[in-house]
Amino acid sequence: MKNLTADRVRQLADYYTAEIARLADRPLRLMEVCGTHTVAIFKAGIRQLLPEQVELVSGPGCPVCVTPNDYLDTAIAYSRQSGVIIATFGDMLRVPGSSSSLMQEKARGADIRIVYSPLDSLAIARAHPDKRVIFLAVGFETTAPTTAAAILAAEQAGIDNFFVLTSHKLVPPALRALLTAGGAGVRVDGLLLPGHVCTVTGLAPFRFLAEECGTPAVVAGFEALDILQAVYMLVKQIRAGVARLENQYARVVRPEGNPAAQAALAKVYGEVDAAWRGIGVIPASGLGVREEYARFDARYVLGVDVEPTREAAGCRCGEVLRGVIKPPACPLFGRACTSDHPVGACMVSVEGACAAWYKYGAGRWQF
Amino acid sequence: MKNLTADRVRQLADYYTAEIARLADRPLRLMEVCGTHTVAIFKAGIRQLLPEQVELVSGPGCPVCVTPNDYLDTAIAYSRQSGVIIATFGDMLRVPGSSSSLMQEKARGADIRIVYSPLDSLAIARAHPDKRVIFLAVGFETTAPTTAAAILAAEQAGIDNFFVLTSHKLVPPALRALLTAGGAGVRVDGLLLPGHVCTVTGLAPFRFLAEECGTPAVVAGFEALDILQAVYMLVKQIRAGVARLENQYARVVRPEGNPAAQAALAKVYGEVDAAWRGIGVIPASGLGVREEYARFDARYVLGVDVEPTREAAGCRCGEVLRGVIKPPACPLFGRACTSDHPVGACMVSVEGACAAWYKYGAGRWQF
Amino acid sequence: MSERIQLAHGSGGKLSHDLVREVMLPAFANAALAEMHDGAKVTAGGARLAFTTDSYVVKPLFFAGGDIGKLAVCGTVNDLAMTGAVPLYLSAGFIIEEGFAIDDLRRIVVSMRRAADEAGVAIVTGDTKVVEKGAVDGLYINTAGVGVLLDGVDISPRRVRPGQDIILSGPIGDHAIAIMSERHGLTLPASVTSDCAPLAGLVKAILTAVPDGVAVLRDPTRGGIATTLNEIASQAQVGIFLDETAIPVRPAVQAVCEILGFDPLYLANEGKMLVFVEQVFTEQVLNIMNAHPYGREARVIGRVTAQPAGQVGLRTAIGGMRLLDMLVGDQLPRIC
Amino acid sequence: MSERIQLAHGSGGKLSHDLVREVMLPAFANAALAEMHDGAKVTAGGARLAFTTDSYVVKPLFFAGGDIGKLAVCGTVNDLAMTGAVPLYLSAGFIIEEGFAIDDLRRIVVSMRRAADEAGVAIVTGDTKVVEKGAVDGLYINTAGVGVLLDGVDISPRRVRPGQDIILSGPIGDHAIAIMSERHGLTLPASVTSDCAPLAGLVKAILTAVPDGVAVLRDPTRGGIATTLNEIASQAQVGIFLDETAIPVRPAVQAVCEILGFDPLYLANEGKMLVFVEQVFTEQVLNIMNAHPYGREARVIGRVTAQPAGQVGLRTAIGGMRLLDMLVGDQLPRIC
Amino acid sequence: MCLAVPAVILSRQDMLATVSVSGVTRQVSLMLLPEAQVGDYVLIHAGFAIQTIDAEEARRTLELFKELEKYEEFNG
Amino acid sequence: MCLAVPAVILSRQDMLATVSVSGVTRQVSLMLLPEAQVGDYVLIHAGFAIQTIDAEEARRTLELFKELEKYEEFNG
Ligand code: SF4
Ligand code: SF4
Ligand SMILES: [Mg+2]
Ligand SMILES: [Mg+2]
Ligand SMILES: [Mg+2]
Ligand SMILES: [Mg+2]
Ligand SMILES: [Mg+2]
Ligand SMILES: [Mg+2]
Ligand SMILES: [Mg+2]
Ligand SMILES: [Mg+2]
Ligand SMILES: [Mg+2]
Ligand SMILES: [Mg+2]
Repeated sequence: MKNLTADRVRQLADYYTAEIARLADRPLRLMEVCGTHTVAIFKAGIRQLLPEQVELVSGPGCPVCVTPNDYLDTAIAYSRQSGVIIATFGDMLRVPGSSSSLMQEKARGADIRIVYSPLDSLAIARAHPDKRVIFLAVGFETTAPTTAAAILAAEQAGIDNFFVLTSHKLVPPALRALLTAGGAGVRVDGLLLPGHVCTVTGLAPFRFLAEECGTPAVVAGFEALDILQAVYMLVKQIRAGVARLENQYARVVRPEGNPAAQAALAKVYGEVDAAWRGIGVIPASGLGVREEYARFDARYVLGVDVEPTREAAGCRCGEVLRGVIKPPACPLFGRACTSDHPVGACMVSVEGACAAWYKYGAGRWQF
Repeated sequence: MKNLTADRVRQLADYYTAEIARLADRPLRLMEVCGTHTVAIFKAGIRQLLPEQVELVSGPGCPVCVTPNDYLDTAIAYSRQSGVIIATFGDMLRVPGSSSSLMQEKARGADIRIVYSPLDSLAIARAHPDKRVIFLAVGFETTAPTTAAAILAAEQAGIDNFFVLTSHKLVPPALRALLTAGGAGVRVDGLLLPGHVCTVTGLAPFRFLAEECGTPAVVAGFEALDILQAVYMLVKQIRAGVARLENQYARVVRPEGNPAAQAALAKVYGEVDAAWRGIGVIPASGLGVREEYARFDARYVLGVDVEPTREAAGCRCGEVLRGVIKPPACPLFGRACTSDHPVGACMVSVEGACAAWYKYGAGRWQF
Repeated sequence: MSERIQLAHGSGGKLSHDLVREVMLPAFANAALAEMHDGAKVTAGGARLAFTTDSYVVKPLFFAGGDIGKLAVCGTVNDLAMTGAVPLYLSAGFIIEEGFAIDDLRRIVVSMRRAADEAGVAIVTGDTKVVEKGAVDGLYINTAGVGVLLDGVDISPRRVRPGQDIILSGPIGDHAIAIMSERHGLTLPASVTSDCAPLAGLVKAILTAVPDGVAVLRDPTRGGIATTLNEIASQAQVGIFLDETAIPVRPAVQAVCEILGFDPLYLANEGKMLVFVEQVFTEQVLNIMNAHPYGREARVIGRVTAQPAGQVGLRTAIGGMRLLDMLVGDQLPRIC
Repeated sequence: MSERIQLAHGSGGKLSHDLVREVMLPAFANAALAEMHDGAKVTAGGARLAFTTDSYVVKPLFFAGGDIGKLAVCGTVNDLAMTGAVPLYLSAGFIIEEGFAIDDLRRIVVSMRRAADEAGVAIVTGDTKVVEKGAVDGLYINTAGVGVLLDGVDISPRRVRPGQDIILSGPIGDHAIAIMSERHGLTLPASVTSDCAPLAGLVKAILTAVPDGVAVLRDPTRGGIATTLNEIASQAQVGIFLDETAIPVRPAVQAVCEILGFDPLYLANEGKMLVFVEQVFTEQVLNIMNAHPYGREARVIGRVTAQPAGQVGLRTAIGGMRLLDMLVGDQLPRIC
Repeated sequence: MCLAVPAVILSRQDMLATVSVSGVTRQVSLMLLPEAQVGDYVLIHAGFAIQTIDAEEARRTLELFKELEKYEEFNG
Repeated sequence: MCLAVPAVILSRQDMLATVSVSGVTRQVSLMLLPEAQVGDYVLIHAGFAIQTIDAEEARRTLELFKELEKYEEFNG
């Protein structure tokens, strides 16, 4: 779609927003599951274009946000050990743990390197044979195979000072928990599904949404027009009274996903129960390193003392992540909690709903 | 003598220079053995005060100068090993080895620390248990006991990452070699003996000078007046036609020396043959770590590849150190060899004769 | 304010401003500093002068389109130009790590001289400090600059008024991307290099033609045009309205942003400027700029509004509207 | 010139001069720089100005008698004063290591302000860069300064003539020793602290009284009075004759020199100056200096002679005579 | 956590490919997309190619936009 | 290699002494001069006290200078 002219983009956008306004005949709550969608929506100013009736709420798809403090605390504890290099995506750097953040530890002298790929951490390990390099393996199904591939590459190259601290999570179990939580569940009229997660998983794991929960769902790409079109597809289903799983992002998402990525993942990782901030422990919603690869698992081979976990007082990230409240409903939002002095993970993560609301103008910001 | 007034100092100096001029009735060559004396003589402008008849020549008492290149080359090779910290007196830093200097290695990234005491190197070893700290143990009998004491202290404290690279040397054997060298010896009418060496050794090791070689000798302190007085005492002996060992520096030098220092030295070190730049190998003129302490001896426990030794082409340090020529007789002096671009050790060492001649004005520099 | 300095305190964004406002301004308190412009306007011996300084800590030292030396001259020349001055003299302070290659130093000072010649300034005083290996990362350069304020010109946020047009002199992000690519293993097409350039000539051309039609000039360096425009909106207490589709970004710059998760509006530029101009002069200024090598791609990207005071808004490509905030912290390469 | 920068290239001695002469001067070549004074004399907008810069990399940051902030103000103020100018404005460039304590930064900027107030200058422009942990050792500060040259005053080595007296404003080595002692585990008596002080007031008092009787003013910082006097002897092609017993050195400073193997003549001072004065004015200048807090111990330490051109000689305490050379490299603590 | 960009494969050695995004080139791993060919458009995430982009489907997405034509007819 | 300075011992704990040189204090080891006492003047080299300074002998050195008196008489 890069080859559309600016005028054509504007025309298409106008068309979809008009169609959405025309079709939405009652208040609709649509959830964008993926944090990357959240950012794309705010950056493109999509919320402001939609009719008042159609509301987008953010879901639990910001991996940095849903990772509980004890994971950060563990990473911080490792970073304080001498001879340890922490390799991490930039996204994790500012996230507060119970009493510190990796950024603060770095300022105090911890050796923390920002990487763009798990393979970069492997290269660091190769360059520093006398150090232990711990890669912070966070992310959903899109990212988890890249960690698995790095572990397989380390195995092949005989690198023995590379470790991962894993907190990879799976999206479908979280959605199931959200939509089926006994009574505490939120009303969601439709779901924008994470296009890049589906690129790996394929469509099958998400079929239960329509089939079991009766919730319309559209796998969406990440351009502004992709998102508008996907919203339009959702609104059309709802107007038609049907609940289907549709694929707006078919240019990348195949029904079967990416078998090589699935295979790498299954070789290294197995499903484990996992704690999600705001949702609690969800069965089989996380990934654990299999016994055969345990020597790459930091938690398994490297001892560490972690401080007792404390959550930020007053922070309502949990409710934000379930779509129960919107960020401005948190009493700290924009007051005690701002992007330069964030209180909770949802404000500090680039993908966090609170951060997006604050940075791009809360509510339907108008000039 | 600190409590003499400036006028009184000047009066005393005038008195001794006048007496020396009166007593010296023929050309005299007096050798100051100790590099610290050389510097003191030049800094005080003593050479210019003495009558033309009385000439001071420098001897082999600059330990940095007499240390052959292969020692520096070894130190440099160690400094290039990873995990090694070189601890050294500032004096060694600029001394050229065969193709580099510690200063240059430091600029290239070697971890080289300047210490004021061997105990400082011990402290560095304690602070960096994961590194090997190698102390460059150079110097004469004054300094060698401090290295021995540091080794004894390391033993007591159980520090196992402290090592010494020893090139300690003994003054009396060098003087014997100089005065008795078959025909190649230089004429020396009298010797200013190193006061601080004698502080440790006492007088006995120097008695052979008068008794066997018939050379008048005076142990001298380091103030300008000490030196003038010692020269005066030498000239008096010569005028009287006697050869005695006299002690101008009795406030510090006891006939028996310092027994505790001698004991520490004897415990850790034994006499070995040693190579002196310009003189060659002199039997029993150096110190080697005894077998009982071999685990502190870098050469014994830490392998290293050292480049083949090359001496600076055209440098006549050897002759300078034996008092055969004065620095300006070297064709490189003040031309290819200056204090900012030194060719030989005698120009680079603060105590070197070439450095002193250059820095303080060659010859009898007059305003 | 947190108890320790973080990288973000130097990134030109919110924390930088807090640090200046809470630590520097109260200590140094004086009228010239309080203007918080790129450079101070002062009087000495009867002359109206501009005076400014910047330290340059860029890594790598050599990059496509320039090096730390060129940057150190252009950056300070540009800050002088942005106050409405003709830059005349620079100082140069070098802090060098023991072991630094003297040939590299030579290349850098030659490059400084070349940039100074182009900008019409002389480097008249300097200082060199050498610190121990590890006490500095290679080489840092500080330059300070002195210039003479042009007669009849008054560049100041006080003069920003609703209705003024905002001109951007060319595509954004080239400098930051030239730097970042080297750090992150990306190879740029040869056509994309740092925009590092001295803007004194361009500024003089504009101000000579339109001495009183320009309210503010600002070079959007650290923090990018987003941060610079927020600063001006806040200093002038006006709203600023931008049209996203009007802001030129080269495809390769856009590509790097997508790969590393950056936003071009926050990327540093070293040869670009923003001009706040009275609408009646817009066309004249654009013509002057488009005729100059450093303003060929200049265009209007937005305008000043009365409301919302202190904020910057952006109309997006699909016609949405959003707030454009200041940068918080550094942009870090991210995968989400 | 060796291929890599060594510490000695920054120590103010011979290698520093080589670096400036062989790398900096040829690149930047201009008349103001070529004078190689503490600051450049330039004209801008009709005003006769002095302009100078220095970076401050002192460790420890806080020492007896001052801190890096006070030093950064006094050092640049003094360089301006030494050109015969009244210092007016300073810039301040901070390069800060991530993790630096903000409270320490506060102390430092407050100290800068205090020193600036005493010197009568305003810090009107600044810059703050934060670099990664390990990319700088704590904090470095650059200051540049602008001053107005006093009317009728012409401070220049060209004006040094045989027969002029050389006045030193007070005991030497206090600053270096305050710094070195902290580094080498020596504890100084409380009475000995850095001499760091702004000399602008003292200079103004002298030059107002004797505008044309003073040939050269110079603050003997890095490299000490030996290096400064050698510079002047070489620039003016005169001989300089010093009387060792006339040069004041505090006993504690002398003691540290003996312990660490230093020579006080090469130690840095930060609140001292050398004044080359026509003999007819010597008494008048001495009276003015002795009446000022920063010149109470001022005295004549030597005089200018025709020969040997470019050299400095010292009559020693015992009446000997010797050459006093420039410093080669840094003074290193030594045991021989 | 799922930023990904489309790129074209310029060359390939074993499991390493050089890809281009608007002329910006970098190396990516093909471990998760072993069958990718030079000339393929692929999606890049965290240093890995994770899927090929289907030109036909991309065209079809645009065709969905064809509905627009009705709209344009309707709105003139 | 034999710079050494006189200092007075201010205090002592075990083999460590605090010494003063013209009011400048530092720690030195007494390992090579175990019998040194507080108040003694000692010679310091490379962080160690290596000898006590004999006040009587120091006076005698000055006395050697007494010869000067004859000189002064002679030269008036
Ligand atoms: S605004 Fe801050 S405190 Fe409130 S929910 Fe969001 S992150 Fe937590
Ligand atoms: S002048 Fe230089 S080259 Fe000649 S002997 Fe001395 S050190 Fe060697
Ligand atoms: Mg660590
Ligand atoms: Mg090493
Ligand atoms: Mg500036
Ligand atoms: Mg700037
Ligand atoms: Mg300077
Ligand atoms: Mg600027
Ligand atoms: Mg100066
Ligand atoms: Mg200066
Ligand atoms: Mg200076
Ligand atoms: Mg700045």
